[in-house]
This record gives sequence, structure tokens and C-alpha cells, in this order.
Amino acid sequence: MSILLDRSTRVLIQGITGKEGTFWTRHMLDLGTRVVAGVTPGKEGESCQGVPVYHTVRRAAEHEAEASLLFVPPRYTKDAVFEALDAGIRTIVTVADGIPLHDALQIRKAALSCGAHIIGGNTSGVISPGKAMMGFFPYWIERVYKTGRLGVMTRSGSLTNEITALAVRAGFGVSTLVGVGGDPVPGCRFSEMLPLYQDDPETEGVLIIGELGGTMEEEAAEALASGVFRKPLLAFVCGVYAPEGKRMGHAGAIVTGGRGTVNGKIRALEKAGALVATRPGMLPGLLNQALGEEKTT
Amino acid sequence: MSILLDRSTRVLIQGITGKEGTFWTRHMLDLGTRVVAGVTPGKEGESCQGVPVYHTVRRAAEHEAEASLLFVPPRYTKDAVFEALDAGIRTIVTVADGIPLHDALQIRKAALSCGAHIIGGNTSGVISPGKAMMGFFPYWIERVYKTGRLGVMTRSGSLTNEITALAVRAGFGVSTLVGVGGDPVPGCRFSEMLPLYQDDPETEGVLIIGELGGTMEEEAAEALASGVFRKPLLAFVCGVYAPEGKRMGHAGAIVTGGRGTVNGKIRALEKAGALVATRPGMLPGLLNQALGEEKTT
Amino acid sequence: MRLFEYEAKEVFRRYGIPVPESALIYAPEEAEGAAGKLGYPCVLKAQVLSGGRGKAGLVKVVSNPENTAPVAAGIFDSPAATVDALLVEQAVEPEGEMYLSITVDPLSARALVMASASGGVEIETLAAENPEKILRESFDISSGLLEYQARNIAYSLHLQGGAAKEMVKILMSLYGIFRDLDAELVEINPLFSLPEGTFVAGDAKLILDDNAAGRREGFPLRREYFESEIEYRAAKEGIPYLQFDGDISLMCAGAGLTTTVFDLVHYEGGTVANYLEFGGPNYTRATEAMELCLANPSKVILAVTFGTIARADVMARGLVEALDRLKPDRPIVTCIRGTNEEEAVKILSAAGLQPFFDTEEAVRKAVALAKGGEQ
Amino acid sequence: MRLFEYEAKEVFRRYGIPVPESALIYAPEEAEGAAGKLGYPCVLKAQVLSGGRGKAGLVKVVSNPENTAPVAAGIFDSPAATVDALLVEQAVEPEGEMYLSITVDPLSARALVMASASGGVEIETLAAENPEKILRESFDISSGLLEYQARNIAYSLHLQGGAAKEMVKILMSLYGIFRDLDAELVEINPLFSLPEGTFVAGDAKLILDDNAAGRREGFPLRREYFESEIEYRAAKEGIPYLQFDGDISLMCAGAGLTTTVFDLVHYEGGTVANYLEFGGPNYTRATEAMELCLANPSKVILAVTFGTIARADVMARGLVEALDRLKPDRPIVTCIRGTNEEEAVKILSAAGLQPFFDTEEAVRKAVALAKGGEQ
Repeated sequence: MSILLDRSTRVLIQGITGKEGTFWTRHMLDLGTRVVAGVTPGKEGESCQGVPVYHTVRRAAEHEAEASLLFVPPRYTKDAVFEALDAGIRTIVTVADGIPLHDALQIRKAALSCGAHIIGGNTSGVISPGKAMMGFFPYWIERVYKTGRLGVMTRSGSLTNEITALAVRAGFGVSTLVGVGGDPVPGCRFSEMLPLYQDDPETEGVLIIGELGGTMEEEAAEALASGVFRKPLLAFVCGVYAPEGKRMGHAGAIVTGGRGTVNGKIRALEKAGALVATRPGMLPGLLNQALGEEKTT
Repeated sequence: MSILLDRSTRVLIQGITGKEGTFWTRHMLDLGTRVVAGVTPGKEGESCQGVPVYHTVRRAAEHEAEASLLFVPPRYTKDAVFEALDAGIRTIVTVADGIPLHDALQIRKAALSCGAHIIGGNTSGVISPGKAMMGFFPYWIERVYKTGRLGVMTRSGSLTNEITALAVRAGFGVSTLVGVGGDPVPGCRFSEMLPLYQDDPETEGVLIIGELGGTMEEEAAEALASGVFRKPLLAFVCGVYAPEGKRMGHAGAIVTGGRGTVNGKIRALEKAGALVATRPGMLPGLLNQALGEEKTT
Repeated sequence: MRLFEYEAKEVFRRYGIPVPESALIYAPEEAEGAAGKLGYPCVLKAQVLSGGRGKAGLVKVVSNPENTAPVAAGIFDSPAATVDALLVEQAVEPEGEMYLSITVDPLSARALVMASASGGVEIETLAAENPEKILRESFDISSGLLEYQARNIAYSLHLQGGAAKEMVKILMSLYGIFRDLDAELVEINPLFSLPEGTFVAGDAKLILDDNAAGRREGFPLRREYFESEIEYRAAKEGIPYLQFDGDISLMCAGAGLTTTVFDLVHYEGGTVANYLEFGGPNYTRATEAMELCLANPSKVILAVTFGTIARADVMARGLVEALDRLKPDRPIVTCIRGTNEEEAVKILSAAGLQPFFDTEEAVRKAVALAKGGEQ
Repeated sequence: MRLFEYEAKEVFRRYGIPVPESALIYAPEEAEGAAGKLGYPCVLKAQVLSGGRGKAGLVKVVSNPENTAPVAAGIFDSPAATVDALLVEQAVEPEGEMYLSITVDPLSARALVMASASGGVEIETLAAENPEKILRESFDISSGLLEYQARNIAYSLHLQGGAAKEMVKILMSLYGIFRDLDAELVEINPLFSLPEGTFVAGDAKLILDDNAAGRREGFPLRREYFESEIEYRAAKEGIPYLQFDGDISLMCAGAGLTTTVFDLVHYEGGTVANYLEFGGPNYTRATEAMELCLANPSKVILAVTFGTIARADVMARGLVEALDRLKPDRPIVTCIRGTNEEEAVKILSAAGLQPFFDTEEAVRKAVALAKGGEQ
């Protein structure tokens, strides 16, 4: 098992014939992802990495895709998301970095109103190591990604590689890693993934890779405190020293008026019973403490 | 019993202090309607015909209105409808004549998505004779409105008086009369009222006052044919001689390309088992045929 | 209101929808000059609001200077319609003719895009004979038409490459017009497809919502929009009016009741001179309404009402005042009921009119009078 | 991007939100003339993007010609900020100070109007101390703010008559700005209420979404938006950059990783000269990134990456090229991992650099170097 994505998930790729689309489709197939079709307007009839290409999502309907990965520029992302939703697809990953804020609101609103999981934008995507991937992760570097029983949710890209490498070094692998992304209005939030991890028998605990800004870490703490999530919860939160009012990195990473501070997040998480690391080096110890003998599978 | 409106229904009036609002509030109270509050921005603290007035629907919340009647100009109707919906009111009557078409679409869409009954625009409203009224009907003219067991749905105003007077003359009174209105996109349609009449023990049959244009009569026929509505259905449909392509009267009364013709409506209704009058004088006979000994109560 | 083709095409041009080069002329002698500038062959199209212009001989192709003026004159003088202006357009040699429109669907409360690769015929004919050839794509009016929906249409029309992209642009422009101008209908039929993968709008139909006139750019009422002077006057007065050529002028209240009276006149073997509503906001304007009726060569005026807000006594008094002022040369039949109807009866009787109380009786009386019966 | 007060007020004016009469000046000697035209008393306000201008002495009232130029000079020369321009505004004598804003709520995916009758203080302070004094009304971004919602706010603020209507207009205008300009935040704080039931915007805060720059009117990058020349250069290059005044220049990839390195430097007792990301679309631009770092008086450059698309070998090669071109006068610490990291190690080693593989070790090395430790 895993969440959102496993070896059987029928994956569509919107924007498959672009440079990134083509390149990462190869990697996704290599990992074992069941990529059933691709979409690029104007390219129907072609094939890309052996995957048939269609003009529109609707025309790819016969492949009954359950999930769609978007390699689509930020300003066209809203349109592509609605195209996928309209075709009945309820798991959507959008890696675009730079989705207009008002579009992002409409995307998330659509996700909420039709019960879809929209992952991103500004994310590396979703990976269930050893099974399938929607997005781009260097899964082939063994010291970074291993199959295991740790669920990971993250707002970052490079930092995620840093942290998963530490987990692997400590002997832990990942069930499913979900990059919710670094935008101020991501399509889905940490707390909305926790019930999926709770129900996944292969996930024994979840690690959040958080940062300053927003309230997603606090909401995850709330899910733990209220019993919605009942497995061990760990977190690494960066930005303790980030100055208030400056946009440090991600657009979502801005602290204003005392909200979204890292210290506030750490307090909320610890109060709810999560184990929190503020330096990467603390993680291996916390993982052993929380998950004991759990090791990569 | 009756549908939508009876003596116990807590009615709000938006635009109560205007000339029409004030005048018809008096009549509604006189008939026995339970008008609990009125709304006119800027007039909170006043009272109108003994009814307390508030700035906004939200501020009238303590009166727990279940239905709202709008005496609001066409271009402000959408706003007023959304204000009522936002306050949880699910029966709304708007008498405004001239609601912009694109607004009307949004109003009806809101009605559909939250399960509200929005009656109008361009209607005289709803009356359950002898009990309560939202709108304007000359209920005090005994030869026109009597309490009884005939449900009436209509797209017209003056024609409705003409027809109900004939029904009274033939010995029949009305349970509830619903003016769905003469607009091309009314908030609710004939077929959506039929289940309410079906469930109303006081309604023994329903009379539709239809006209050329649109497909509401055909939909009502379908409801009868499919068994959604199982009581006697009668119809008077005007416009047999109306020329194609001209807007005859109501904006909703336009026949284009063979759709919405009166003959098509008559065929559909008769095929479904309804009794159809094309001249007012035919009605008394048909009423007796359909409802037999049913007379005014 | 429906715009003329040339007005609708001007809107199209502003929104980036390709239309042929053209010139508007008001007299046959301007035709040759206009066509010469545009280059032959040209199409001369009567700017009238009725449909079926082709069949009525109101659209003609001219291919040389010699016959241009005569053909133009033929259209201007056509008995089929009053023609005030011609649109002279570069002729297009299309590869195909398509159909595009956006309108509203009252049932689903959504806006509806319709498209067909088989344009050039009336959509109603197409819908009746080849419904499978019409593509439909609906959208929520607050979210608007999204580009993927336009792509769905373009590729379902079997367009490729640049032509598909061009179609998407045209559809999005059409949506912009629909939205910005509060349109009831915007239609291109035919939309000519050209061999190089581009399109040109052969015709343009744009019907705007009168109820939204206050919030969009204005298209003021002009005489040209109306077939007759009386209809123009009625429109300016805000009185619903339709011109016919029979004997009885209807001066009734309420759309449904007026339509019913219209039917009844025909059932009784009579004919209608005009349809006129003086109910609703106009119920105090009997004089203006009667003036419009008198401008017709009708034989009888038939006034039937059954008002609630439009009080019977007020309408009766108005009718009597109108009689005093206008001293009509033809009989008036009245059937005025509703609020304060007893008072109305007194007012009408006092003025020497015989007030009817039953609509069918009143109609029979009017038909009899129109046929020469005594008053 | 955040606009200057004077730019935001220009937008306000265009959308019908009342703002005080004002003039923008660029030198102390223009102050007296401007104030004279506007009439005394006037407010002189430094046009800087940082908050807390009042406390920092960057906003002052002048009430006569004599002290106007000296007060203006005092603001221009303030050590608290680089001041390029002053807004000279007619002073307002308000009856009250309110707060209005529209922003987004990521959790509910709705836009959020906030209002308070207790304006003039920071909303965050108000939220912390008197949360009950903040009114909230949210709306769906495709449907937009409706007038009844504005009325809900106006009457909840206990406004009456004309003042309530005026408030509704201001809120609808504020919404128009939010929508048309793709704003992240539009805020009026304080909104002065006047005895006659009208309002004037005392301040104006408008933050636009950079990601939507392509679809709204342009506000091109200008030097004045940035505190320092380097930040301006970085913005023009599209390289995320923040200026600090410590010893270590960060030249890292990925926002989260760079922030983590920022933290680690502080944990290890070091200080940061600048935050810089050269990951993402900039991963091939090591030279531009290093040039920005070298423009700082930092002691060490610390490059930490862990890229997937931003390949380690490409970044390592870029770094080596930058070294060759720029010949930096300070040590470089590298910790380059991710796709093709073995190759990266070779490239860095060949260039004489000592490639670290563990972030914390790399940070410790950089801090030691900054403190004078050997390379």
C-alpha cells in the first residue's frame, strides 16, 4: 500500500511532449509508474516514450486515468486542472512554479468542492518509492530514496532530498512522499493528507518537512491533538532564524504579525505530541525514538 | 396544507419600505401572512405596517425567517437573492420584472446548488388563498380567488386572474398558486413544483397556465408521463396563433426553430395524459372532468 | 435587441474575430465605388434584422463593375423588406462552413456553446435533421468558458494544428463578447474555414439583453431597428407592440392575457391589426397606447385587462380620458376587470361604453364589429 | 510586489476611493512649495516600503512654512531608511480611524474582507489584543464580493445613512482593485472617517502577485523598490536574494534548503551576509549568483545544494567556471549533491575545492573560515 499513488494507479500526463514532460515520463516509466496516456494539444496520434498522446484529456478517456500529472506552465495550470477535474480525475499533481494567487484559490476551491486531491503547485510531486512517481525525484540515488514505512509531507524540494537522505542513513525508507509545495495557497494541505496516511497500513509514522509561514504545521498538530491522526508524527521545521516580514524563499514562507513563526509551529507540534527537529542532524535520533525498530523494507 | 407557504411560514420582506413593499405588506398581513421582519438598508429601527425593519437580512436573523419576498429593482435582485440565501433562507420570491439574463442564470444556478426554491422574477408571486401570500394577487375579489384543492402554476399575471376566475365560477378553489414568472430563465420551473404538489394532501390536481416559448410545459408533461406526478394535470396554453420568431409578450415567450410551439406543448401534455384547454371557456368542463366533485372548501 | 450584421461584425472585429473587409452603403450608386475598393467578387447584403435573407433575394454576389449598381438597386428596392443599408463585403472562397454560437440553457442554468462542422444552414434545421452534428459544451457563467473547453470543441471539429488554435481564439473571443455585452445569443453562421487554416465570419448575429442595457456599452434605439414607424414609436415609449395587418387593434394588459386575446380573435375568425400591452408599468398610459392603435388602419380597438396592481378603475378612467382626447374614429370594446372592477364598470358605463366582463364575449363583439356588425 | 503608498493611492484615486490631496517631492527644497499649494497643516511621509514609518520618524506633520523644509530634510536624511521621495499630503482631522483590507485565506480557498472600527494600529496587534473588533466577510473568488456583503460590513461598523453607503462604495472599489490587479493584499489603514459621513484613505497598502504580472497593468521593477543596489540587481536577474550584514554569503539551491542553511549558520554562531538561491530555473547561472555574493563584503561563500532537475554536475561545473571568471577574493565552501553527484565531486575536487557531502559539516567549515579559520 501507499497513499495517492501505487503501481496500479493509471496516470495521465498533461504536457507530456514538452522537454520536462518527456524526460520525466521516461523516469516515471522506469520506476514502474503506470503511465497510460499523455496530452498535448495538437499532438494527438504521436507517442511519447511509448505512451499515446491525445489533444485533450477528454479524448484520452478510454485509458480511464485516475491521476494526472501536469507539466503545464503556471498561467495555464488552472485551465489544465479544470480539464482534468472535468474528465473525472480526482488526483492531480501540478509541478508548476508561479501559479497566480487568484488562480490558486480557484484551484483549491475546486479541489474542496469536488473532493479531489490537488497536489502543488511548486512541488516535486508525489513518490511512492519502489512503486511509482508523479513528478521528479532522484529515486535512483539509493542513499536518498528507499522504500519503507515512513510517510513524508513537504513544502520543499532540495530540502526534501536532504532530509530523506538522512532518514535513509538512519535506516528508514518512505511509503509515500507528498510534496504539497511551497506556494501560499497549495491545492492540498498537510492536515488533509494525514487521514490517508492514517488509513495506510504501510505507513507507520509521518514526517513533516515544514518551514516558516502559513499555518499548515499548526493544522497538522491539531489533527494529531484531536485524534484524527494517531500514528507517530515527526517534523523538521526550518526558518527559526528567518527575519519577520521578509519573503524567505517560497512565496508561502513569509511571517507576518506573529503568525506563521517557526517557534509557534514547534510549540503547537510539540504540545500535540509530535517530535520536532530544528536541525537536520536531530532527525535520525527522533526517528529511532518514534518508530523504534522500523527500518527500510 | 399547501405548498411553499402557509399561515405558519415566517416571511421576510426585502425592500419593505418602498411604495410597493409597504402597500403589499399591508395586504399580506391582512390575508394572514406571518410577516416577521423587513429589510431596507439604512432604515433599521423603523417599523413598516407594524413590522420591524432591519438594515440587512443578517441583522433580522433573530426572526428566523423561512421565506423572503423581494421588492427589489431588477438590477439589485441577484444581490438580494444571494443575501437571502446566505442567511439560510430557502424559499425566495422575486417579483422584479427585468432581471438581466446573465444574473438570472446565476440566481437559478444558486437555487439548484443549494436546493432552494426561487420563484420568479417577473411574477405576481405565490398565494395560498385564505392563508398567506407572498406577492400581489387580488385575493379580496371573491370571484377570482377562493380556497380549494387545485394547485395552479403560471407564467402570467393578468391571465392568471382570468383563469382562476373561471375556476371559481366552475366551483373550484386554489390550494397554492405559484407564479413561476414570464422570464426566459425563471428561478424555478413547473416540473420542480410538481413533486411538492404531489406531496400536498390538500392538492387534488394541478392546473398549468402556460404559453408559447421555452420547454417548461414539456417538462411538466414528462413529470406526468414518468410518474413523478400522479394527480390529475390540466393545462391552459395560450399562443396557438403567435407568429414564430417574434417576442410575444414575455421575454420567455419566443418560439424559435420549431421549439417552444404551443402545438408541441399541447401534444406533449396530451400524450402524457394531461387535459389541455386552448380557450379559457374550455376550462370549466375540463376541471369537472378531471376533478369531478371537488369543489371549493 | 438584435444588432445588424454590420454592427455585430464591428464588435467581432474589436474582439479579434476575423471578418471580411467591407463597406456600408446607403444607396445603389455607392455600390460600385465600394466594391471597386474592396475588389471583385463582392457580396451585397441587405442590412435587415429578419432571417432568411438569402432565400428572400437580399444577399447577392457581384463579380464585375457593370452589374454592381443594378444588383444593389434590386436589393434596395426589394419588396421583401425595407432596406436602408447594404453591407458590401469581399467574397470569400471557403473550404468549409462551420457553425458557432453561445447562448443560455434555462434548464441547467448554464451558458451553452454550440458548434458544428456543418454550418451555413439554420441551426434549428440542423438540430432537427442531424442533431449528432451539433457539439455542445456548457459552462458556469461565474467561472466562464475555459480554454480547455474551447480545445475540446476545436478538436472535436477535427481541426488540426494552427486551425485548432485559431478556433480556440475565436471561441474565447466569442465568449468575451457574450460576457461583456450581456448577450442572449452570439452566433457565427457560417464561419468560413479557409485552406490556410484560418477562419472568417461569414455572418454575425448578436442579440443583447435589454435588461442589461444599463451596465454595458450602449446601442441606442434607432429607427432602423424597426420595420415600421409605429413599432419604433412604441419601443421609444416602452410599450410592447407588434405590427400585424388585420382588423382589430389589441390594447390589453398582461402578456399572457394579450396573447390569449390574440388567439381568441383568430378562433372567432377575426384578424389582428396590432398586439399592444398597456399593463404593467404602462397601465396609466391609455392615451399613448390608444394613439399607437389609431395609427393603424384597424377597424376596432379591443381593450381586455384583468389587473391587480394595474387597477381596473385607473385603467377605465385612462381609457375614457383617451377617448375624450383622441376621439377615435372606430369603436372600442372594453373588458376591464381586476382591482376595483366595480368602479371601472361605473366609469365605462358613464362614458357610454358597454363594459364586458367575459373575455370571450368581448372578443366576439370585436370580431363582429370588425366584420361590419353594428356597435 | 509591494507598491509605494503614493502609487497605491494613485490606484485608489482611479477606483474612486477618496485620498487626500497630495504632491510627491524628491528634495527638501520642494516641500515648502508643495505644502503651500496644498494648504497647512500638511503631513510629510517618507515613501519607503518598510512598515512602522511613524515610530521611525518618517512621517511628520508641518503646520507652517517656516519649518517645512527643515522637517522634510530631516526625513530625507533619516538614518532609519533610504528615502528617495516624500508624499506631501493635506492633513485630515478625522473623527475616527478604521481598518479595511482584502486578502486571501489559503485554508478556505476564499478571499477575505477584514474591517474594524479600530483602525490606525497594525491589524496583527489588533488581532492579538482585540480579535472581537475585527469583522470578517469572505467571498468566492469566481463570484466576487457582492454588495450585500459590503452592506453587512458597513452596518456592522455601526455606520448610518450616507456613511454606510459611502463605505459600501469604498469596499466595492477595494474589491475592484483586488480583482483587476491580482492583489495579494489591499489595505487601508487608517481609513479616516470624517464628521460629514465621508471617508479618506490615510494610508494605502497594495501588494500585487508577481505571478500575475503578465495579465494586469505593469508596474516595472524600479530601483526605488529596493533597499540596496544588489537587491535590485538580483531582482532584475530573477535570483531570489535578501541582504543581511554578516559574514557568510549563502549561494544555495532550494528555498527550504537555503533557509535551513541560514538557520544552521546561526546555530553554529556564524552570521549571514546574504541569502541567495541559485536553484530552480537559475541552476546554470553560478556566475551571476557569485557576482552578487562578491558584491557583498562577506568573508566566505557557502554553496549547498541537493538538486534533482538542478543537476549536481551542472552546478559544480558552473561554480568552477565562476571561480575561473571571477577569481573571488574569499574562500568557497561547497556541498553539492543530488542528480549526478559523483560527477560533481570529481569536478569540484579537480578544481581544488574540498567537496562536503554533509550540510552541517559544510556549515561548520564556513563558520570557522568566517571566524578566521584556515581554508
